Amino acid sequence: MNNFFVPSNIRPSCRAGLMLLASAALAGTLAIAGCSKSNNATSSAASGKKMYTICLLPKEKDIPYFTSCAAGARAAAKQLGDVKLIYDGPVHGAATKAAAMIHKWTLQGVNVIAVSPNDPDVLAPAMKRALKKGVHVITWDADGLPGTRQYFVNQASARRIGYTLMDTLAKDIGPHPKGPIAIITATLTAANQNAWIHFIKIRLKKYPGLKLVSIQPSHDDQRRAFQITQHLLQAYPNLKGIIAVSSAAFPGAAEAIKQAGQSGKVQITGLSTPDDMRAYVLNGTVKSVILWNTHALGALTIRVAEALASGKLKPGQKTFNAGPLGIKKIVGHQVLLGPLMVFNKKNIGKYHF
Amino acid sequence: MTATNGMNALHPAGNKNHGTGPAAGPGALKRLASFPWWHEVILAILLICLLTYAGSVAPMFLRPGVQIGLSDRLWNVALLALPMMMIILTGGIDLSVGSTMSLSAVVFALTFTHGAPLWLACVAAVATGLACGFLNGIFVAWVRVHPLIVTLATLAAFRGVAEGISLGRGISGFPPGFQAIAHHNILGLRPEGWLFIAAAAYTAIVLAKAPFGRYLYAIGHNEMAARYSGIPTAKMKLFLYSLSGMAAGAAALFAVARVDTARANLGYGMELKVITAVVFGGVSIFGGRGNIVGVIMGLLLIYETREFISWQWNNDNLISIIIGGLLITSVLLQVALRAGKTAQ
Amino acid sequence: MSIAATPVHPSDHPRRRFTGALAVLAQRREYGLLVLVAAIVLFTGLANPAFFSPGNVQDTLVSFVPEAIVSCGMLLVIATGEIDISVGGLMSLLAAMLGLLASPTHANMPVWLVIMLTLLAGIAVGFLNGILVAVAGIPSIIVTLGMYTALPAVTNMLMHGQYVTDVPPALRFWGSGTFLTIPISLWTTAVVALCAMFLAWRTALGRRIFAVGSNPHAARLAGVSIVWTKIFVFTLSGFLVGIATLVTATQLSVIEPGTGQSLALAVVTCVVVGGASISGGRGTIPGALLGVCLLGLVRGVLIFLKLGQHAIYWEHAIQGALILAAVLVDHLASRRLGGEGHA
Amino acid sequence: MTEITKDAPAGQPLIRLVGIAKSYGGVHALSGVNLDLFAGEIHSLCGENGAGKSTLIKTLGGSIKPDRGEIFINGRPTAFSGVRASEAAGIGVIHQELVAFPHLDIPDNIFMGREPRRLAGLYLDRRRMLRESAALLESLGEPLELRRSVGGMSVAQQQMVGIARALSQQCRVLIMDEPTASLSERETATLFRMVRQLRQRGVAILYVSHRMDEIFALSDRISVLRNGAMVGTFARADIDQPQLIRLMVGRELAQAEAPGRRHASTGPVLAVRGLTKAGFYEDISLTVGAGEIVGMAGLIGAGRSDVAKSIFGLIKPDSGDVEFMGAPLPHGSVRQAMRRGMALAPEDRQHAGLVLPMTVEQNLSMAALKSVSPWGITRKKKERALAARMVKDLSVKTAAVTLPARSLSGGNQQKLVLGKWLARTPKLLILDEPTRGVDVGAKAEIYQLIRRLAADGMAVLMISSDLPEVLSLSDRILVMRQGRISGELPAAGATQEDVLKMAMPDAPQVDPATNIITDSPGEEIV
Repeated sequence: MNNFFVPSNIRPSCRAGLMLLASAALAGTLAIAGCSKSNNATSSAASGKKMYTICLLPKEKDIPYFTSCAAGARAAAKQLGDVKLIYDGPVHGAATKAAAMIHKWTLQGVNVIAVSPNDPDVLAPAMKRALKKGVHVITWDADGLPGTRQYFVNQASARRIGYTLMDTLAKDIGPHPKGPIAIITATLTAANQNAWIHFIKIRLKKYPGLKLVSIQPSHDDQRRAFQITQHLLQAYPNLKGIIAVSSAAFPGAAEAIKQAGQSGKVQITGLSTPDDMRAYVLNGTVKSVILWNTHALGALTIRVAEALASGKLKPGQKTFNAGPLGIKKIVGHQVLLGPLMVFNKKNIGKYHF
Repeated sequence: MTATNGMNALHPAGNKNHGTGPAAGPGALKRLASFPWWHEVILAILLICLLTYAGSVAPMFLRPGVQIGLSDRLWNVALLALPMMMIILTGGIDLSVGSTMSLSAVVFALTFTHGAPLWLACVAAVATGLACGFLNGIFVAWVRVHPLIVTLATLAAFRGVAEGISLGRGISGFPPGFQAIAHHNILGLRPEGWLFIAAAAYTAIVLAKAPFGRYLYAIGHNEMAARYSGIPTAKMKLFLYSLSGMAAGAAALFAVARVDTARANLGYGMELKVITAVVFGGVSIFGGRGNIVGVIMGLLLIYETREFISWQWNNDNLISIIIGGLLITSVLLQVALRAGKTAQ
Repeated sequence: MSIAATPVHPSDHPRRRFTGALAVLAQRREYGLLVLVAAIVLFTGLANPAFFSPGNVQDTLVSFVPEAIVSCGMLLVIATGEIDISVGGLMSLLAAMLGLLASPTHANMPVWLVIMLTLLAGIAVGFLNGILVAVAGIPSIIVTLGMYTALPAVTNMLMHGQYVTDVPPALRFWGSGTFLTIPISLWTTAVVALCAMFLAWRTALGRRIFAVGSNPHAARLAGVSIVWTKIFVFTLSGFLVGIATLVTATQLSVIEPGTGQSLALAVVTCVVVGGASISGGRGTIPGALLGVCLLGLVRGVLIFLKLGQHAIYWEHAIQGALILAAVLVDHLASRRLGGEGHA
Repeated sequence: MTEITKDAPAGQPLIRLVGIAKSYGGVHALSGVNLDLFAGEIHSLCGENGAGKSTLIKTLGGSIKPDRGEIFINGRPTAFSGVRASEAAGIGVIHQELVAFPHLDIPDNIFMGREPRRLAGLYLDRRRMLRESAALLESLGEPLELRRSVGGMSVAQQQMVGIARALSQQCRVLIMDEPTASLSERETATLFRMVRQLRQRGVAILYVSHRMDEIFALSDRISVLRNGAMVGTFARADIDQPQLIRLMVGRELAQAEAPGRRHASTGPVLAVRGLTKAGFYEDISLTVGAGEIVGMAGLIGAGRSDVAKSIFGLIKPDSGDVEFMGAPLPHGSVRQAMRRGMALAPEDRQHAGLVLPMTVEQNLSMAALKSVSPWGITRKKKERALAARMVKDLSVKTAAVTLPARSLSGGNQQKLVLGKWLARTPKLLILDEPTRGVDVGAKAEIYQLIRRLAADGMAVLMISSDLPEVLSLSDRILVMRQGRISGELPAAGATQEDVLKMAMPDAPQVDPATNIITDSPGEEIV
């Protein structure tokens, strides 16, 4: 007769206690809401100085890569002084949620929305709508569809990331690389990672000895990446290398190689922050970690956004003065951050982000 | 809990106290306690408090243009909440709605990209939803497996098939006319909104006034007695799950139109959002009790809370914490009120 | 009153006795599952002998650890007729605690204290669930759905969007260390499973847990405290999540905010596939563990069968189909036997 | 805790209740009840439903604390803090609803809540549980397979487990609340044998039943409750059946067992030919004519309810024909059967008959809702009028039609079940145990109603295990045995013995004084 839908019977004498408990819980919930400090987008600073509200949208909030970008952005906003920075994004990287956030900011009438599109197709309608409403839209970290943004703060194109990952793995494996390799991605439906994988496959043709045998999802879960790598190592005993295209898979995959005692025998490379990978680079499991300066990326994005909002950045400009970051080249719609960084045993000690 | 429960002792058969009729007897206090709309009133009060607060700290939030603009994210949850409410009223549950959405969306996109006309692709999407719901219904009504288990399995299976046939790719580039169904207002409201209002009005009438509605409550309270009264319980369940699937198919079309992309991750986690809204609206998770007014209040309160927190504090995590807390608290209040009623 | 799909009245179903293999398979879901798991393992192993390599056997078993440990608690919760879908969120919270408290750059507490605090936190959340369900009378699916929603968000806010990368080696020993060449996590799982089996079958409390789910009214009349039994199972579930966190979150060098978030529905599914009745009263620990094996195997098997790059896209579809098949076979078998017609 | 010792002095009652009172929200369930129970007596407790029997039993069982009054055990005042305290004091209760754990096996069921343990309470002493369970069932003459889950056993076997449980508590007082409600005559006989055995062992038995014949066959003394007050306690020899009924009801009743009116049948309304469902019943053929009451007798498990459900479409038979109102009825379609004018009032009121949390009105209109819903919209007025008519016709005692059905007494709930179907004015009414658990007053009203319906031309097929009821109401009696119709009798002149002969696998010995089968060899009925 019983099941979990059926509540236990309540003794009448519990009533007062229950009421009290319920009220306390309600009060507590509201208190949490009340305690959160308001950073209303539409309020302007008391100083009277013109403030620009810039919204920075990551692909996924609460992963170290974007947290580190956001730190750079915050620092830049502080330096600039006329920027009110809003950093928020979907916790689990749901692109539809990101679209809703862009939509909300459009309604709030913020000055700039800087988008790192998790799924450019999904975000395109919302970004176009924002442009139409007079909100500046730029992309950073990953590009959007043409016509959805004014500038793209480009740390690397999907092509460059894909090619670099492939080339780095081939180089790490050694001269005349030969044998099976595998890719570990975050989710099977992540648009940006699928784009990188696409370019990895194209570049793979340059290395006839290498054969891509498996692409496995880690579902944004390090432990899953760990297990998948273990399975791959067992299923393909002569596996030569693994590319972890997601920072949400790289440390887990590296750990599996290390625990299997295959450090040095199976090469692994991928995208991640030096902080998360330092131990593996130092102990020799990972030869190269590929990334760009995330702090600088966040900072440059904010500076471009501020310049765009204040009219300092005009169409046709060939360079952009990014203050402490130096002069950056502008090619078409793209503001270039600089080269990709490859972290290895020699240089990883110098970077902390 | 010991058996010193007054309810139990008086009515050994009744281990639950959610009678549909008010307790008889004089006394204003008693009548107050047996007032059947407490839950809705509490939700309304909370909603008014929230909106008043929102109006005082962010007047812009209450502007009709903003509200209608923000409503995009309300409608698909709302649309799915109606069949879900009816399923929960019968004591069932449908965890597969989000996955059904993803499969419908993928089928729509694949049909379209393979050269079918748009209308045919739309029909294919809704038919896919219907087929998914029908499969759930078969297992629940005929094979008689617990709905939680059936839909837990199809939760994985439908999305899995969507991933399998689309290979995880996003498919976009639908004609502007199709996108318009999610972006253009008719008389100040999205087409999806009008669809919901029409469906809700119809559901309200059915639940309150039609034999079908009465049968739903009867099944939720006592399925066997309903069956022995000649109520076609199996057919009704089959219908409800099919309806839920079909609604998911339709919701998928609107969702695809909104983002102009169909991908197998569409509607991820939708089931819990819908169930949360329904339960929040006072529908008893064990069936037989609840009404459409409550569900609409629940939907509005959750949605306004969500949007306001997002508007004011830009914190996705905070929303989850508050919604989780409110969910437990609202049911706690319900239970406490009912306990109060018992003690009268 | 019951919301079970088909309220079965004693005289509603005939009782006929079948004998032979079908009867054995139907009466003991475990045997059927065992045959299925063995068939899958054998098939994969024949297709790719590397599947049988000791390394892979160990890795595969280790990959079942969190689901296996948590399913022991879940089974007992489901046996009382309740459900606990907060386990995933709880694991993420406990993993974050484990990392933040032990990390030298954060709280830097001694390892033993960290372990104590984490387990206590698991117990506390489980106890709170139990109180809300058994004393306050909120349906467990609501309580734990609320926790499921709120706890991961709390974790995210605690972690500030960063991984903990400096888990001290003494703590990592629990996840990556070995004892007599077998990983600590496997020893732990074995101990937990044996204790849970002992609890379920050989203690009065265990029998009472099943009695509460089987017929709460009768249990009350027999003097069994429903409130305390339910509080106990929820607390135990929280405690086991703590144990599972201890031996799995420390497997990796980084601790992320999202540890174990998809655990809840997976574990419920495993337990149910393992033969537990979602309405309470029925289910066994070995059944639940076999359910964990069956669903966990799919991932590895797809890799070892080398079905090509696209096979992995069908992982969820295969899992869903397996669950439906298990339910259907069980139903058909029990219908022929005239037993309860619903899982 | 006061223990009841075996050597209680003869003059002193084992248990003495003085002035027990209990009320719920102003309603007095018990007011100042006194009762003495002596060792080695079978003491029947009688009263209509709602008279307070259940409350009194729960008070003794420790699950209810009385508002006032005292319980003396062996002359010492005692207060029970809960079920366990009552058990510890030697009081065992066999509750009306089967109190079994369907998923657990026999030893678990017997020892639940008082498991023998070893190793400081840590380890369940399964071996002892198995041994003692086997011994208990052996002593009851019911050796059962111990490791099977109880849910798969027959109702009677479950009852035996319940009794074994009570005995395992070494109880000195055994309270039995309608233990025969779901037992067949033969199982009842076994039960009675055991009850008498217990009396010989010096156990005090408080026996609650609605069945007059059982009360007079079994008891040494009889106590009567009415409206929560004790009317009196009598030795069996000092009271007869009409007197007892008068005391229970507080007024004179129309004789329930008046011989039934004989109707002339005007052609069959229902004709069943060769209906078979493997494992349930075989080759059932029967007819029921308009205005005819056909009784269906047999042991529980003989397949009568399954036949009824199959005719009504709730179970799909394997083969055979059902012809109703001159046309064949498709198998397995309740809707067709209903549309053509068939109705079934099931035996299990609370689970199959009514939706207890819904209102009286909603229950009454449940099967006829479409008739008050023109254009698919239920008209409140019409529905209320329908409900009011049924309440009046059947004289249902309820304060308002908007009260939940669960607030009604058993008899009135049964009237609701009948009313639900009569609202459709059916041509054939199938009644499954129409008076089980119904008190004498309501029973008489239901009998009158059935007679009136038949007189108005309705065909009635009535399943009942109450033999006097079948004999007095029916025009014709069909007897089922192990899934087959074993015989047919005209009601006129038939005796209980005739019916039983056909119902039993082997001719049983019937004690003519009590109508109870005293011994019944033969095969096990599954």
